[in-house]
Amino acid sequence: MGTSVVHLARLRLFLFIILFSSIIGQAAFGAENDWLITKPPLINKLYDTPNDHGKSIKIEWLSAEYDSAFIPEGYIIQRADSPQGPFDSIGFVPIVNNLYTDYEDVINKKDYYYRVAVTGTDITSPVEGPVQASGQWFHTGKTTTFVFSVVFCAMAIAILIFARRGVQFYIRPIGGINAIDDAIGRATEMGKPILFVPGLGTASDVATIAAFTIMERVAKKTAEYQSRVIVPCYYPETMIVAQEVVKSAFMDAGRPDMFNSKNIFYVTTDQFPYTAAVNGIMLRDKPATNFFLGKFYAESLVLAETGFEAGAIQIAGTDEPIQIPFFVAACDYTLIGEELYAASAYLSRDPMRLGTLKAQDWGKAILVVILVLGIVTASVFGSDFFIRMLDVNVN
Amino acid sequence: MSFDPGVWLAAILTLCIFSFLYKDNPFYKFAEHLSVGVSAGYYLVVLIRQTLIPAFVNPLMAGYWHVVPELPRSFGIFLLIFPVFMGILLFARFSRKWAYVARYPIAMIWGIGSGVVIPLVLQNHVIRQLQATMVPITVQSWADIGNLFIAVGVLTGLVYFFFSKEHKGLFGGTAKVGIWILMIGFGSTFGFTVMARVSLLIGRIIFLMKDWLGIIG
Amino acid sequence: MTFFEKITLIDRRIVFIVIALAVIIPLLLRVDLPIKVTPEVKKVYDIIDELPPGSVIVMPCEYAPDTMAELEPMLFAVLRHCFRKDIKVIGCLFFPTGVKLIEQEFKQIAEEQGAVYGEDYVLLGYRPYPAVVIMSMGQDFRQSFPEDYYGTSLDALPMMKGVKNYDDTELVLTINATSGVDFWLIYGRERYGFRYALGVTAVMAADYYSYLNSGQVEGIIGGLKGAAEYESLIDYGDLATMGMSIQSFVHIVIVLFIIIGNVGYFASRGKQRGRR
Amino acid sequence: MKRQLPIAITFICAFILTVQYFVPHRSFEMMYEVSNVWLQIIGFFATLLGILSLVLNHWEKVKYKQENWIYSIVALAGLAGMTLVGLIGSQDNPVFEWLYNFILSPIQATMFSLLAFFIASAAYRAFRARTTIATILLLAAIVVMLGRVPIGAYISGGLFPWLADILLNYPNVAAKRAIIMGVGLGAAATSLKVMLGIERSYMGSD
Repeated sequence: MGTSVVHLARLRLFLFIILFSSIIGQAAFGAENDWLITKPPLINKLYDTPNDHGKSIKIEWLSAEYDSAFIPEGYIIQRADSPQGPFDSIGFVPIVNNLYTDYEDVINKKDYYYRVAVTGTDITSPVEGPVQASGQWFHTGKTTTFVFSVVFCAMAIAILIFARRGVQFYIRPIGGINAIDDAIGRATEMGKPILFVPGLGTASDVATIAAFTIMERVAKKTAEYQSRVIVPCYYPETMIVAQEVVKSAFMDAGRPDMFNSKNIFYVTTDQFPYTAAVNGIMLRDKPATNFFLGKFYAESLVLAETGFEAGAIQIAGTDEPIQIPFFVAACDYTLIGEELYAASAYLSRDPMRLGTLKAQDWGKAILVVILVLGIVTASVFGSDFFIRMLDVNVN
Repeated sequence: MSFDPGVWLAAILTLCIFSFLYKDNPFYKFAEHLSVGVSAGYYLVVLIRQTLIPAFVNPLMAGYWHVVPELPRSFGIFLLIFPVFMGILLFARFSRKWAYVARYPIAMIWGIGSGVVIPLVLQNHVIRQLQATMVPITVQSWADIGNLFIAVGVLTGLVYFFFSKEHKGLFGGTAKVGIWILMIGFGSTFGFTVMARVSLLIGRIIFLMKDWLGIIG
Repeated sequence: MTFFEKITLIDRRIVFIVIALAVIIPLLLRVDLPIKVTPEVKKVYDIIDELPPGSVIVMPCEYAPDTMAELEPMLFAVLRHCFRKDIKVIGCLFFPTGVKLIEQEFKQIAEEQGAVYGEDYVLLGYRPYPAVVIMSMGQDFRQSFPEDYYGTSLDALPMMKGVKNYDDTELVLTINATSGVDFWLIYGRERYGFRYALGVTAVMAADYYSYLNSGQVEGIIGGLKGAAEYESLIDYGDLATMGMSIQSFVHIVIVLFIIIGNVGYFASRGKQRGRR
Repeated sequence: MKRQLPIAITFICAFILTVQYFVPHRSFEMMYEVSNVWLQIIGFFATLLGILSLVLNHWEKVKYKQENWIYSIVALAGLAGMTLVGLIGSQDNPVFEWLYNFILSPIQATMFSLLAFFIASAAYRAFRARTTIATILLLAAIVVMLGRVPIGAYISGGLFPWLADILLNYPNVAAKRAIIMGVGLGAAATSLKVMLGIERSYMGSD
């Protein structure tokens, strides 16, 4: 990010210097160098930039040829509203390049004409045009993504329709999920609170959403057993949603009177101060059970080790591959990646939620088939059909 | 030894945090609460200065929202003010009767936040990873054997994450290989991370010993 | 409780103290563990070491404070080597956010080794558009740099006398954390055929090993480890050697703790059940 | 109004933003940009609620002299001080920077560096060869740990660095990819559930 900004800034500056010097240069000794150019540049492609919102045009040309004693600095791209001109200089590219994208106040559905000039000379390419810019309604580079999205959603919706009609799906027991209920029970037996850390994701991060579903379950159980659940939040939005989730769960459990919004609070939106504060809670409130579910980064191990030291049972789950090993090492149960999403469906026992789990499995089955087909065709028949099929071009 | 009060303050706070390694104590509590307060204040200030003022106050003052240049000015301003209304609805939760209207902004946050997810995760997490794994394997070089290994690892890993079938028989065996490969991956990630974490510690200790105490050169 | 049971339950504060000592003691005593030199680092060292005194090399340095931890020790080691052997260095500061940093680093080592600006080293300042600059330097350094970083004419610098373009230099060694590595390769090395070597971060190094086989790159110093190797070659242990020694100690300590834990576990198995 | 409207809002927002991804046309691009700013502005109000919660929680501790109330004063003072200093004066206020550099930044860095200790204690405690899986985990960790430092190369004659590279480049990559692909499908399914109103834990079942 930083680099690209700098890059753009220095490009602008350079452009300015070049434009300025080339104007003076052309006036003073422009024609003097003309004989060194053995062949002027020639525009061979001029077109509306594909897959964008319009307002830009691409120009490609065949390079100029020149005497080796003189290397021109680059090309000046010139644009006009009519083939006769007048031509404005709109951009510069170094001599090694031969592609330019014009973003300079291009208006959609308007004719433009272009030519390419060589710096330090009066040589220009023949005028090309007209060309118009326009916006597209479908990004062709994302076709693969589109197909995958449609297939996946259609499959999921089809399964959901079956689920609604009462078709039962088998889901295998997932390790660690039964432990969730046990852990809640343990905390209530000991008369100690439960700590639920929903991670560093925003309220609408999918990992956090999965955590909310599990939180619902945990809150319901604590309401039934009349114990306390503490939820320290990293984002204020997470706090708001978490309060709603816990409140609803308490209502469902028939104990709205027991709900205390002060147990679900905002800490701070800064990774390590947040970690420091959660550490403090673990050592001072001594929760019997810690849940770390959602998005976690480097703080994962600091939290899990402190929780262990405080003697709590710990259940973790995250979709961050780098952090999983630390949870595996320091927690009693860890939901690995996709298991976090599966757990939220599994715990709810809601046929609709279980249905999407089925769709995930079908998705995996399709992936396995494509993977095998792709490798076999590429290795045995030397065809890269399946590999190319997956090409995505977002630019 | 340093005579800069800033360095002294930083050094003392560093020691306060390190003291946590022994056990929870007043020094740690002090540093913890200080950092929570200061960082929340910092977040608020940054939010006001970097988001609220440029994205909301300035366009409102100018009477023109630059994000929607194509729309009529007054409609643009309406679009700009609309989320303020939604934001205020969040406070409805303090009322017993109207608490449910606070769900509207939450519904919006969820909708907007999870809307872009489907195509993005399918593209970056699924399609690109799948393509990267799909390489021709001719078993002529060590790299080819490595690629074959990756492909087998990915396949067995995916089988491990299969929820519709119990891990038994051949399927269970495959899933078992999957979990082994996951574990090798976890172990190597763990081992790989040690160096980076130790570098951080070296950085802090050099700060204490060099910048503060000046006992090393 | 038996001895073996005890060693499965060492208080973690003891683990912490041992880790802290494993960092502090090598730092205080400056313990330098021997470092095994890899051929790609040795190659860079050999090229410079075999140059006759008075030779000139070009060192484009493109990095900023965020990658300084890995690259600064490299620059220090190479500069020390050059100044000791009376090899003259043309430093190019082509990364805008790192210019000041690298200028200071050159100054620091020059002072330490008694090198004089203009006679032993020259700095060329930042110019935008690296591809064009790199190509123009193949014609004549003065085309893009009539003046050096400090605004002195190149012709007024004694070291630059008779140094026109890459042909008058012996090596281009870039210490680089940017895509500048590719620019020097494509627009420089491929066009003008100079000898080319790299000093890059550990993460980048993995990508450039294939260029070693193809001969486009003659040597690579990769990451803190590479820097430590170079330090050991010039026999001047500094930041990198120290950092690597500390890492070695800490890693060994952790592995020993794992082994102790397992010895205790197997020797006392059956008597107790621990928690995972 | 209580249930249907939120579900409708979620569906419309999510659907438009999903479609938006495939349409480069300006009209959809605009919706994306607008929705981003909306989230930021709603987020600001949420932050006010968050800060309110922070202040009330600590204020209550101070008021009723609950355990550790004295530290709550520190937190409140830090919050008030930083906010005032940050809002008064210019953007690059030197006092604001000083507070950041000498209070916040050392605490962040030191908390982060605690990981060096915790990674050691976790390794010592958790890496016991109890089962096949645990053994695999600990062996891989040891090999990579030793392979990354010079002493590992010495004691093994170059075997550890070689093995570590293999582990990092092959099984590690395979494991990450399998996890990432599973997560991708799981995230897409969760997002679909949100869109269709199946996942609505914030509304309970009333």
